[in-house]
Amino acid sequence: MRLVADRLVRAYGPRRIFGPLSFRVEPGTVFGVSGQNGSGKTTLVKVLTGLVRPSSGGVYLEPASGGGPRTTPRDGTGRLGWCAPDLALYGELTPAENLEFFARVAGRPVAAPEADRRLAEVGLDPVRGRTVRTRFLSTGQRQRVKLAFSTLLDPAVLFLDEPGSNLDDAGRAVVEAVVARQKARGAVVLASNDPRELALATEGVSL
Amino acid sequence: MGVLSRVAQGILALAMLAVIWGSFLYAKPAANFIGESSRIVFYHVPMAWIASLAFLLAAGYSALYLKRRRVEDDEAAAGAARLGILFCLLATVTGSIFARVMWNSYWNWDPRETSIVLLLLVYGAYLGLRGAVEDPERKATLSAAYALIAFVTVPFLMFAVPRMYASLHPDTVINSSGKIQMSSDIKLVFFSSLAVFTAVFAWMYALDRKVSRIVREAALAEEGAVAR
Amino acid sequence: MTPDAPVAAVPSHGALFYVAAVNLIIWVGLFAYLVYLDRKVKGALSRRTPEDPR
Amino acid sequence: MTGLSRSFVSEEEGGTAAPLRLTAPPAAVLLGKVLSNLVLLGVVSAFVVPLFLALMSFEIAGVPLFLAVLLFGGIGLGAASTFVAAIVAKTAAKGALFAVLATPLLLPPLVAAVTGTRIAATDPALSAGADVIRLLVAYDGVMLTAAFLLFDAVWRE
Repeated sequence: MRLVADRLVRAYGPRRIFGPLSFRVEPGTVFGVSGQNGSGKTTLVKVLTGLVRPSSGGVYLEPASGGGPRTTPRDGTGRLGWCAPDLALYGELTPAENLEFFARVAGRPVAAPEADRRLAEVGLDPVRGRTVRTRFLSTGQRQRVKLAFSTLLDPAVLFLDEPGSNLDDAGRAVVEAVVARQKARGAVVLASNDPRELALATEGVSL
Repeated sequence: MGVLSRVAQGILALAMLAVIWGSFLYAKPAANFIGESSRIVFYHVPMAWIASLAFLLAAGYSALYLKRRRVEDDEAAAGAARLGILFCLLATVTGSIFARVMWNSYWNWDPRETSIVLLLLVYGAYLGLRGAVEDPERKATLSAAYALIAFVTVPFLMFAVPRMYASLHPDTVINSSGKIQMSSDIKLVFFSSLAVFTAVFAWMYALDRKVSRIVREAALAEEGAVAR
Repeated sequence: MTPDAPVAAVPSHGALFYVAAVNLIIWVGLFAYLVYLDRKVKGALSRRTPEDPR
Repeated sequence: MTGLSRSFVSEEEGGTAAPLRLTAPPAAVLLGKVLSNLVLLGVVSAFVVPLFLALMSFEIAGVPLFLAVLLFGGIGLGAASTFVAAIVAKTAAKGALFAVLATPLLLPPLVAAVTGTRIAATDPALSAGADVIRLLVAYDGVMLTAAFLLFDAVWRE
């Protein structure tokens, strides 16, 4: 799936946060979003995921081969992955229970071994993932659970907003591995201020 | 302002004077009502009718906003709700005066009175919700959703609750047999009054929407000045 | 409706007082709304005037 | 009632509303919240109603009618409060606003339920309260339909 932003604007009353922006993100590429704090990176990513409505313009998903219907992120659920600082999972559930819950509400349940494999992929101990509640994990470990959540449903487009926050060097390697796996499956949009992370991007915008 | 609307305003003013004259002196008091109290019909009923019309407009523009997401529709819905509250209040107060004359008490929680208070509460809550949300787009969306959910409960307020208890309120204008029971002189003044007050409402509503537009454009210009 | 209710509340010239009171209330209400609109538009415009003259 | 007003607040404040928006269909979220609130209402009623009847030594002649009033009244109350809770969770002043917004919507079923209970206290026949039940069922239907139609606009505002 190709992600298309068409003259996208988000305003807060009379004040414009960003835009108008137009770009395309092809499958197999990483699109970087950079900019100072407060420049609207997080808002842009939320608009692209459909979590926030654009004030004008539109976001579309279309088959990369051309032809086929154009849809918007709001036309369905479970096709987009998102990992951001203001994403939170249920603290009273374990990481594995979180993954199993969200897969089930999306109508694509995962079996226990699959959830464990997803946790291992982001460098979390699957046994701990079944025994320790998410709120008792360190912030770095929680960030890894969020990464596992964001790729859980094999999304067509993966949105990573400051994916390396709270992560050590091993964690950053996990982010790179997540991005590499996603490139084989679809597109990545990566918002960050970290030059090492932005180096993963092949094109992008600066706000 | 065009010549045409000047002429229309002049005609409206003359018609209004005619209705007031008619309500005092031309129409004869109806039977079954104490003294002159039947003259309320020329004022109270148009107020209630306009309030219903305004709330209908508020619901319609709310639905349009959710469909088209245009600021103008949100402003139109809010303005209609404000005017609806105004006319609803006027209907309440004029009704209360009538109640004093007919039943010797300004207020006695008659089912009609109770349900009109609830109606005022609904749209007061709507305006309260608008005041509590800062982001204009979120305000518009949430208040449109509330206006619509409130609108579907209004029939229960207006018809179901009064029906469950006996009311002293006279039959609504079109009574259960579907006939309008009025003498011809009352009918003439009544329908003129309905038309004239509806025209006044339309004028006020148009003014309200113009003012909303000016306020919005002023805010935009101010924001532009700050950005420079 | 209730023929033996107190008629004393309505004097013979009741029509004048009664309809006049109802009228007065309605016109006060409509006028108040016009005042509200006037203040709203004046408030918005006065915030705009101290705009940078450059 | 205060418990119901919190239905969506924990999701919005805790940040778990966003992953739900991305994965779950909106109708499923509303259905889940309405059902869990109804269970909550049911559990509370199961304790409070017998206690109340015992303490006030209040006799119910028409038990079927009384239960029907409780059931259909509860569905209406639950659906309307859940929807208002979804709106309120998006605003800054949550608790106070909930009461202001919910009260006028909840009064029609409350008034009907009070009427129904009064009838049930003296009349053992279920048919004596047919009007009340009809009103409550109509309210439930209208409220649930409107809530499901409008929920997406509020939830993914």
